[in-house]
Parts: sequence; C-alpha cells; structure tokens
Amino acid sequence: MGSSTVTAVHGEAHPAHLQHHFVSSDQQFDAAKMGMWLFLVTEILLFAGMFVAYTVYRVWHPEVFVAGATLLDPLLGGFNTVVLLASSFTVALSIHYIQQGNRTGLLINIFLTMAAAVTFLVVKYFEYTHKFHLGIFPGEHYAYSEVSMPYVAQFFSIYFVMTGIHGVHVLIGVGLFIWLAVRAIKGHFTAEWYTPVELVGLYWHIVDIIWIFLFPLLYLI
Amino acid sequence: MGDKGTFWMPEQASKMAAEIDSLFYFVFWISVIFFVGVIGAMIYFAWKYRHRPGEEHIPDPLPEHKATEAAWIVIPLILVLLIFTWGFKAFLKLNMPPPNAYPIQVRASSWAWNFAYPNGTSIGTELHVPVGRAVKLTMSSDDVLHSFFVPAFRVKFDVLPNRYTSVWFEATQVGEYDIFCTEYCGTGHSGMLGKVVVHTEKEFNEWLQSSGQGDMTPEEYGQVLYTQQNCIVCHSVDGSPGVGPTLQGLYGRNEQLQDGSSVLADENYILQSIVEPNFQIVSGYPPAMPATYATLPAEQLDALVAYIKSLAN
Amino acid sequence: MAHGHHITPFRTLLQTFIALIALTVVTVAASQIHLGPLNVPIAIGIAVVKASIVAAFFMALKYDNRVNFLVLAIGLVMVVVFISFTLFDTAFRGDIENVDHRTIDQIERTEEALKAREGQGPGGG
Amino acid sequence: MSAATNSDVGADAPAVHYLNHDKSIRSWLLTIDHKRIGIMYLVSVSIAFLVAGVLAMLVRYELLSPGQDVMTAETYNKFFSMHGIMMVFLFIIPSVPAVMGNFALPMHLGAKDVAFPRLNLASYYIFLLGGVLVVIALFVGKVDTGWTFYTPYSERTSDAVLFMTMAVFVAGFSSILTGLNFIVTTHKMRAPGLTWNRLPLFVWGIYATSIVQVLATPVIGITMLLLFLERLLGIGIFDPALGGDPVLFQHFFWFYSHPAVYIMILPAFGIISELIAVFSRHPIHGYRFVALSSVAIAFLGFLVWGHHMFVSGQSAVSSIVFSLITYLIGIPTGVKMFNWVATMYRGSISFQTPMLHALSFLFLFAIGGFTGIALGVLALDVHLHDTYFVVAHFHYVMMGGTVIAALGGLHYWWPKITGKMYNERLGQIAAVLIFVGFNVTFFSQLVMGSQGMPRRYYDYLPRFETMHEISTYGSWVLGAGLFLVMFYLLASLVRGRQAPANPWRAATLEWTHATSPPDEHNFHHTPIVTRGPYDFRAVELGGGDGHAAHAVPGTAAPTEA
Ligand code: HEA
Ligand code: HEA
Ligand code: HEC
Ligand code: CUA
Ligand SMILES: [Cu+2]
Repeated sequence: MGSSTVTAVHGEAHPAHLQHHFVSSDQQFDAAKMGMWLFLVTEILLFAGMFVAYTVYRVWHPEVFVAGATLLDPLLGGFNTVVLLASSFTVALSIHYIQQGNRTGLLINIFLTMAAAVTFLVVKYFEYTHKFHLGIFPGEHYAYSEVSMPYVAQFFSIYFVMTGIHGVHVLIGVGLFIWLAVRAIKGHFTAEWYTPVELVGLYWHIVDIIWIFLFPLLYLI
Repeated sequence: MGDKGTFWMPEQASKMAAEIDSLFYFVFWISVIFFVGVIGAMIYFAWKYRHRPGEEHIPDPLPEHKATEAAWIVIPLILVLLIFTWGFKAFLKLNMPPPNAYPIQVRASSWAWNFAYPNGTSIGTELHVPVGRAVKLTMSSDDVLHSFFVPAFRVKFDVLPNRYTSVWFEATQVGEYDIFCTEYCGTGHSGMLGKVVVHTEKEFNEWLQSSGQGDMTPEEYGQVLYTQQNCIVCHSVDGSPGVGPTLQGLYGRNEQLQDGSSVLADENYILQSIVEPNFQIVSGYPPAMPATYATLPAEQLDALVAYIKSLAN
Repeated sequence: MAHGHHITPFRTLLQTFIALIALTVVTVAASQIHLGPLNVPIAIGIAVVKASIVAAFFMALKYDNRVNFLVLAIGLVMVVVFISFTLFDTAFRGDIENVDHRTIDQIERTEEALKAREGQGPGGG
Repeated sequence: MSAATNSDVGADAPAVHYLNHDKSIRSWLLTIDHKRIGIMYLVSVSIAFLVAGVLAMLVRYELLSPGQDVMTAETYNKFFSMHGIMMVFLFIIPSVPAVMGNFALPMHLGAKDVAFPRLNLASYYIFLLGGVLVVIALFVGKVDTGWTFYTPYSERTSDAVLFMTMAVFVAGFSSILTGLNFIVTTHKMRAPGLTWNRLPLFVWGIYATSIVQVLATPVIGITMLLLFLERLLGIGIFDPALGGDPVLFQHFFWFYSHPAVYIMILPAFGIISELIAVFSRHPIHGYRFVALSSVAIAFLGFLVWGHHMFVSGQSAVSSIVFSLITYLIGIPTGVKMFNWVATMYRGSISFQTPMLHALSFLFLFAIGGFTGIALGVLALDVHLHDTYFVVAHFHYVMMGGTVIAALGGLHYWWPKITGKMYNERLGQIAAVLIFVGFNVTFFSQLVMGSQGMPRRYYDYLPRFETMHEISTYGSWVLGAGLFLVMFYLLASLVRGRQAPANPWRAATLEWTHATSPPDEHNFHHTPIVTRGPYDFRAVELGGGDGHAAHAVPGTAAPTEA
C-alpha cells in the first residue's frame, strides 16, 4: 500500500477542485472514495443490528415469520425490488456517462434514478397505510385479529423498523439526487471531476443491496 | 481460613466456596508473579539505566529477538489456557445442581425477595435452608432485572422477568449470611438485602413445619410476617401514610373507597384486601399492592389479620 | 487525471442489470415452491449472489483499489461475528438447565393448552 | 526539496503560528485546521472530565459512611449514572483520539491536515450536540440507569432516558466520523517515504482504534435507536413484558461497549509507546510486534463481549467461548508490556513528567489487566461480577490506564500545542500525587469487591466501612493531584517559558520538522522521510530532519537499523 504515498511536486498547477492539503486529484479522489466505503460499512453495521434481531427471533419463533410473510404482498415487494435494481442501473449509467464527459447522459440518469426512488417510496406508503388500516402496527400496538399468534407483533416490529430505516435512507437518497441534479445542471461535473456522483452512487447501491436482503427475508420466506 | 475469611475473600460457607477460592488464589499468584516480574524489571531498568547528567551517549538499538517475542507469547498462552480450563470446569459445577436438590422458588420484585417452599410456606427477606444439603433456587422477577448474590456461598445469578433462572448451593456451616441484589434495579437497589439462615436439618424441618411460627402467638407471628413479607415497605404501623395506607387503627375504621362508597374494615375486609388487593381500592392510593399474597398459607394470613387487629385504636 | 479511473462499459452494466432481474424472478419463483427447509438458504443464497453482483459491477469493486474491498470484507466479517456469536447464546439458551429455554409466558401457554386438551375429556383429542 | 534547512525548526518562537495567524472568534469556530479542532476538543472534554470527576467526588463523599450522608438514594443513582455516561461517552472515548489524535496524527504523517477537514469540524459539532443533549437529559428528569441502560429498567424509569439515548446516538456519530477520517488520513496522506514500517506507534494505535470506532459504533447507534423506539412505540424487542428479551439488549450493548474499551485503551498504548521510546532514547523494542498487536487487540476485542454476561442467563456455550477468547487478548497486550519494558533495557532514561506518567501507566494498567483476567475466569466472575472488584478493574484500566496515558501525552505535546513549557517540578509532584491517590482510592475497592461489596450501592453494610473510608480519602488525594495539573497547565499559558521546537529530542516529524507551536500548515515544506520514528541518533547528528545534507534524499527507503 506504500504506493498510495505520493511525491509532492510543488509548482504544479492545482486544478480548482483540488483542496490545498491534497497533493493530487487522484489522491483526493481515492481518499474520498475510501472514506465513502468506510461510511458504507458503518451503514451495513447499523443494519446488522436489525438483522441480528431478525435472526434471533426467527430462530426462536420460525412459525411467526412464515405467518407474517403471508401478510406482506410479494408482488408489491417484488415490484419495488425491480424498481430499486433499475435505479441502481441508472445510477451506474450516470457515472458511466459523466466519465465520458456526457453531461446530458448524466442528468437524464439522475432524473431516472430519482423517479425510481420516489416510486419506491410511494409504493411503500401504500403498503404501510394498508397495514395501518388493518391494525397492523409495530409491537404492543399490534391489533390485527386475523393473525394473532404470540410474537407476531415482534415480526411486525422488525418489519417496520427495518423497512422504516431503509425508507429513511431512500428518502435521504432522493435529497442527494436533487442536490446532484442541481449541480449537474450548473455544470459542476466533468470527466475530470465527478466525485460527488461517484459517492452518491455508492451510497445508493448500498441502499439497494440492503433491500436485496430485506425483500426475501421479510416477504418471501 | 476460619470464619472471617481471608484478606481477599469473605468467609466460606458452601461446598463450592473452597474451590472458587483456590482458583482465585491461583490466578492471584500468577498475576503477582507476572506483575512483580514486569514491574520489577521496569523499576530496576529505570534505576540502572537512568540518564546521568552530562552523559550524552545515545544507546544502541537492540535487535529484535524472535525467540524472546515467541517466549512471551507462548508462556502466557499456556498459563491462560490452564486458568480457562479450571475456570470453566468450576463454572459448570457451580451451575449444574445435583438432581435431588431441595427446591425453593424465589421471586424478586423491586425491592424485595420472597422465598416459597414446596409445602406452601412463603417468606420474605429470610431464606431458611438446611445445612449439608444441596438447595436449588428457581428464580424469577416481577418487574426488572435483579440478581441473587450470596458472597459467602460464592453464588450469583441474574433474576429475570419472564424467565426462570436458578442457582444452587450446599451450605456447610450453620449461621446467617448476607444476600445482596447485584443487578441495578432502581432507587431501592442497595436496600434489596436479605439473609440466608442456615439451620441444622432438624431445626430446619421444625421451622418448615410451623411455617416459621414456632411457639409465637398469632399476633407476634403476624408482626414477624409484617416485616418478612415486606408489608413494611408500603405500610407503616405508626399512622404515617406510605405507598399504601397505614395499618394503625385500620381495624374497625370506616374506609373511604375510590369508587366513592365506604366500607367497615372488619376481619373479612382485611383478609380480602390482602389476598385480593385490587378488589376494593382505598381512595387516594394507587392499586399498587401485589396480588402475590393470595398464595400465603392460611396460618400466615390469619396471623397477619390478627396482628392488624391488634393495631386497632 | 481521469485516465486512472476505470469506465465500466455499457454492455457490462446492462448485463448486470439483466442478471439481477433474472435472479429476482428466480427468488420469487423459488419461494412459491415448497422445498421444506431449503427455502430459506436458497433465498439467502440468491440474495448474496445479487449483492455480490451489485458490489462487483455497479460499485466497480472488481476494478477498484483493493483496499476498498478489504474495508467491505472486514465490515461483513463483523456482521457475521455479530450474528453468529449472538446465536451462540440465543440458539442454545438454557443448555445447562440453570436457565429455562422457554419464557414464563410460553410455559403458561403450554400449560393452558394442555389443560384445555384435558378439559375436552377422553376421546376429545 | 532537500535544500530545506534546519532553520524552520529553530528554538525561537515563530512570530506567526496556527494559534495567532487569525485571532477572531469566527476563525476558531469555523476552523478546519486539525490542530485548532484538537484544541476545541481538548477544552470540551476537559470540561466533561471536570464535571464527571466532581460527580465522582460527590459519589465517593456519599460513600464515606453507611446511610445517607449528603444526598438521597435517587440523587446518588443519578450521579453515578451521569458520572459513568459522561466519563465514557463525553470524555474518554473522544479524549485521546479526538484531542491528541487530531493534533498529532496528521503531523506524524507529515500531512498538512486530515483527509476531510470539514468533516472533522462537523464531527466536533456533532459531539457538542451530543453534549448538549446530555445536559438536557440531566435537567429534564432523572437518568438513573447506569451507563449500561439495561432493559427493562431503562424502559420504566423517567423519560429523560429518551434524551440520553439520543445523546449517545449522536455522540457515537461524531466518533464514527473521527475514526473514518483518521483511517483515510493514515492510508492516503502519508508523506513521501513514510512507509507503514516507519509510522510512529501512536499512529498505529490511533489507526487500530479508528477501525474499532468505525465497526463498533454503528451498533450502539442502532441499539439506542431500538431502545428509543421501544420506549416510544413499545416494539418489544428487549422488553420481556412485551415478549422481548432483556439479555438480547445486553448483547447489543456490549457488542459496542466491549470494543469501546479498546477504543479507550489502544490510543493510550500508542502514547505510551512514544513516551517510553523518547524518554529512554531507545527505539521501541519489537516495533512490528507492538504495531501489529494493536491490530490483533482491535480484532479480538470484537469477539469477547459476552464476558460481561456470564451470569445474565446467556447460554453456557457462549459463556465458554467468550471466556476463552477473553484471555487471548491478554497475549498481545502482554507483548506490548514486555516490549515496553525491554525498550527501557540499556536505555538512557530520564524522568520528566510524561515519563513518570508512562511508568505509572505500566504499573496501574498491569493491575487493571490482571484483574481483567481474573474477571474473565468463568467461575470467578460469578463471585466478582457487579461488585466493586469490577469497579476497581475498570478504573485501573480506564483511569489508571487511559487517563494517566492521556495525561502523559498531554504533557508531552503541551509544548508543541501551546508553545509553552509547564512547571516541571509541579508536574512531577502532581504525577506522584495522582499515582498514590489513585492506588489508595481503587486498591481498597478491589479488596472490598472481592469481599462481596456490590456496585451501584448507595448504602452498605457496616463491615465495608473501613475500605470505603480509605477509598474516599484516596479520592481526595487523587482529586488534589488533578486540580494541581489543571492549575499549572493553565498557569503555563500565561507565565510559561517559550518552548523550543524539540524539548524532548524526539524523532517524530512534529518535533523535528515543525516549530512550537507549528505553522498554520504544519510544515513549511512537505517532509521527506528517510528514517524510522525512533531514530534518535539521526536526530542528534543531522538535526533530525530528513533534510540534513548527509541524509539520503528522495523517497527510497533505506534499510532500517
Ligand atoms: C480501558 C478499558 C478497559 C480495558 C483495556 C479492559 C481490559 C480487559 N478487561 Fe475489562 N472492563 C472495562 C474496561 C476495560 N477492560 C469496563 C469499563 C468494564 C465494566 C463495565 C461495566 O460493567 O460497567 C470491564 C469489565 C470487564 C469484565 C466483566 C466483569 C463483570 O462485569 O463481571 C471482564 C471479564 O472478563 C473484563 C476483562 C478484561 C480483560 C481480560 C482485559 C484485557 O484486555 C487485559 C489484558 C492485560 C493484561 C492481562 C495485563 C498485561 C499482560 C501481561 C503482563 C502478560 C501476561 C499475562 C498473563 C499471563 C495473563 N473486563
Ligand atoms: C473514564 C472513565 C472514568 C474515570 C476517569 C473515572 C474516575 C473516577 N471514578 Fe468512576 N466510573 C466510571 C468511569 C470513570 N470513572 C464508570 C463507567 C462507572 C460505572 C457507572 C455505572 O455503574 O453505570 C464508574 C463508577 C464509579 C464508582 C462506582 C459507583 C457505584 O457503583 O455506586 C465510583 C465510586 O467510587 C467511582 C469513582 C471514581 C473516582 C473517585 C474517580 C476519580 O478518578 C475522578 C477524579 C477526577 C477529578 C477529581 C476531576 C478533576 C479534573 C480536572 C480538575 C480537570 C482537569 C483537566 C485536565 C487535567 C485536562 N466511579
Ligand atoms: C408494593 C406495595 C405494597 C405491599 C408490599 C403491601 N401493600 Fe397493602 N396496600 C398497598 C396499597 C397501595 C394499598 C391501597 C390500595 C388498595 O386498597 O389496594 C394497600 C392496601 C392494603 C390494605 C387495605 C388498607 C385500608 O386502609 O383499607 C390492607 C389491609 C393491606 N394493604 C395489607 C397488606 C399486608 C398485610 C401486606 C403484606 C403481607 C401488604 N399490604 C403489602 C400496597 C402494598
Ligand atoms: Cu434488585 Cu437490585
Ligand atoms: Cu469487556
């Protein structure tokens, strides 16, 4: 890893985006990307807590999870999965285009991703309201009489907390895409410098990956 | 060792205590040896190689010895594996009761202990056990976490709500030993104490037969129960209100109830208040009295009523 | 400076996307068939494959600095540690009798169920 | 490059440096200079330490005799909880990394700043927000849960716990961002020639710490979030009354909080490595072993959390696994201890204040570590768990270990941070006072603990009175020592002698290549490193920087001595 140390060459013309404490754009880009990966790992560990809760309660009460899954709609969940996968694709494309200096490609794909994220949230909203309507609330407020075995409330606590926190991440993603779009329109990004697009892209893929696990664990099995 | 224990460890009063103490002293002496070795060397070097004024030499770097590094990895490793093995064997013994252990049920609630015997006797604060016989306590909590700790027996285990846990011990000496609650449980945590009273087998059986009454009159016995069953936690006998109303002058009083009605506190009312506390709630008080007293044996209920009667004005 | 950055070709991205959709279809289909105890591992296995594909191609880990892969790998090891070591407890709770593996609620429910069964009398079961 | 001379490390006070190049308040509050951020952390965590320390003195005062002395049981419970929470989350976790790490790490690396300076400032303000939430929680109601927040008690007591869980969540975020920043800085910002084998051990310590911060802290975040939701919505994951499992909460809590104890100690190890080497004028013995043992401890630290739960009702299998791995941590720690002592062998040892603290660290941490081993023994922990033996153990490692090391580090870097020398004599007196006071306070607790005195007890049986008395008297000596430190350090700001660039004749870059206090951008020129961090001879011969005429210029690494 010694290769990451760089030789200082003073007098080199600094590009505008290069902060004073970095020696080169590459160093700055690599640093930002590694920082982002570290952040993604903290996100994974944050969700790990809920996966632990999921596993523990599933091992204790498997029947509850099977019953709980029947109350969730795999079609809506599956649809949302496809939506998120598509958004991952478009976000990867947006990076692909800006790397080639294609700003229109970048902008179109940012908007497509944003649209997908909003679709996801809308579907989630309908799923939630439907549940609330039936009296399916997390924990002690659970009041759905059709399925009232012991510990089913735990299943829905886990369901709501997991998808809720995931949903918050999607919402944050929407905010980030709006920010990216504004900057893209202002022409901030070039083939030389597109770090924010890259970082938000990474973030968005993690949000997608988490959903890739949530979908089968909650809806299917 | 004797009765007072050693500098580090309290008196030993159970079968496992001696083994735990040997283990403790084993770890202790290994630690002392290493401590003296390491810190002794440090002090010696600090003195021997101290910088002397005027001396300006810079010492040569020492080469790294693979063998030394390996030695101080391997030797401690062997020692800790030894300690581990012993610790884990003793741990299993400490937690696996022999099959014929004498069973007692323990209930913890903030901030009191209650012990129930197979014959229905139940008593707060004081755990009576026979000497020389394995006893298994099956414990549960009514509210938050507590922990049952008897230093003289070297046993401790958390008491959980909604789950049974257990400890066992075999007392080796007649006497009285402290019980502590060692899981933080709120304001009264440090007051959640108790006593283990170790009897000879014969005394224990007598105590159990009479449910602890011995040759006391019902009033006297009721007074004992008033403390043992923790009534004292909520009810005073001097007229001052506590969590619950005072018991002084209760008998024969016209009690104002929460629903607006009133009732004459006679024997029946008092008995019912104890076994079915939420049936009639006294006005101005929360329905906070535990319903657990319903399981008290009849003699004890009678004794309590008799005692409360004796407090009439 | 962009010379240093790998540009993932459009074809690769598209193929990745198609593979992901295909796997989603497979996982939904597999869950509809009853394979007994196999359903859970299959679903998780497919999810792991999908996640790896996203990481490798969309997130370009395959072409990236090794250190970023290491970061992710260590993070995942910790997730496994967290889950497995917690399971050492919860899956084996009560292994030496000093702790009951059931909660008191569960014990009471079982007793009630037994009582109800008895209440139905002989032949009722 | 190699044309640079020693003139930039002269003994004279630089006229313009990072402290005075811009004196406006704004330039402080919005600074992205890692050194200034370090100072802001220093002020904040010192206040937290002072408040939490005063709470501890009150706790000790109440325990002077059985029964009520100066406060009620409720107040006592509030006080020890606040003491624990503030000490852990607001003082010790940010202390060494965020203060000395911020100040020294980029300089050790020969960098101008950390990788993400603005993030660094953000993490300071997030920390501050955490602190504000703690204060709010303090005034809204009683937080009397202990620092462990065990359910279900934490779900039954006052609602102020809601604020406290949020405070811990927020403070955790700050800790994550700091760790993340340092990892990237260490990877990407090293000066030319500074290979991994030439990193000062302080950097290795902070690096290992940062890994733990990044991997463990998110879990306290989700734990606090779940606890919050549980109180708010009754989601029933941890509350037995709702079908949850209180022991599961303990797993969640300790998955973070055990690694957190290594967040506390690893940077301290780093400081001690620096101090022992510098004040023995001897390269650290077994450099690679000391460096890698930090990483080993960081990793093993994730596998032992269940040793806090031997009597909690967890399965015996897990107790056994956790106990076994617990001892393994003693091994890399031992490697460090032995190598430190070996470093002193044939050294040339001087006893300035930082070194006194380092020696006192070795003494106290050894006791703390060995008592830790005793607690890790399954059958012994049954007796010792939740007694003052545990309290003494963790004060020996946290106060006797981390805080003493931090004091050593503070004295060591004080001339660099402030450009002033403190009063050496008072420093030595205070170091001895603290050492003696500490032992009196906490050794007595070891004894009463193994005798059976439970912790978190407001009141106690008469037979523990003597030991409690001794402990309380000791805490007065300890407190006096610490106040003395505060006094002469503050005094040095006004009356202290100007510090030379390298008063300890150390060999790391902040001493050899920067003025005291340093320039706004740390170094006038990016240093080029051609030697190891403990090459005192090179410092003596060539002025110590890699730039001296005979030093090998360029980035090629010469073989190490
Ligand atoms: C800085 C913080 C810190 C550090 C470094 C440690 C270090 C260690 N701790 Fe400690 N610990 C705490 C902070 C810390 N601890 C806190 C805060 C608590 C209580 C929390 C609460 O409940 O509130 C606690 C509680 C605690 C418990 C639970 C006790 C209980 O509640 O019942 C245990 C049990 O195993 C334990 C063990 C250890 C061990 C084995 C080490 C080891 O890392 C020590 C290793 C060091 C050495 C062993 C000494 C040097 C080695 C040699 C010289 C080599 C030779 C060695 C051998 C032959 C063994 N600790
Ligand atoms: C970093 C961690 C840390 C530190 C340093 C301390 C320091 C001290 N602690 Fe602490 N303590 C804990 C962490 C710490 N504690 C924790 C986690 C608990 C458990 C809580 C729980 O059970 O939940 C605990 C519990 C605890 C108890 C047990 C309470 C109980 O169980 O009932 C006691 C009792 O004696 C105690 C005493 C002390 C004393 C006397 C000090 C003294 O060392 C304090 C001395 C400090 C001062 C007097 C302040 C002086 C400071 C200045 C003047 C500022 C100067 C600034 C600079 C030098 C920069 N502590
Ligand atoms: C946790 C607190 C608590 C404990 C322990 C407790 N009580 Fe009570 N008790 C109350 C409260 C509160 C009331 C008033 C509300 C009610 O009527 O239920 C009450 C009411 C009563 C009354 C009716 C008083 C009246 O003025 O009409 C009697 C009699 C009584 N308790 C007896 C006992 C006895 C005997 C014990 C012990 C064996 C006991 N209580 C233990 C809380 C407690
Ligand atoms: Cu009950 Cu502490
Ligand atoms: Cu620990």
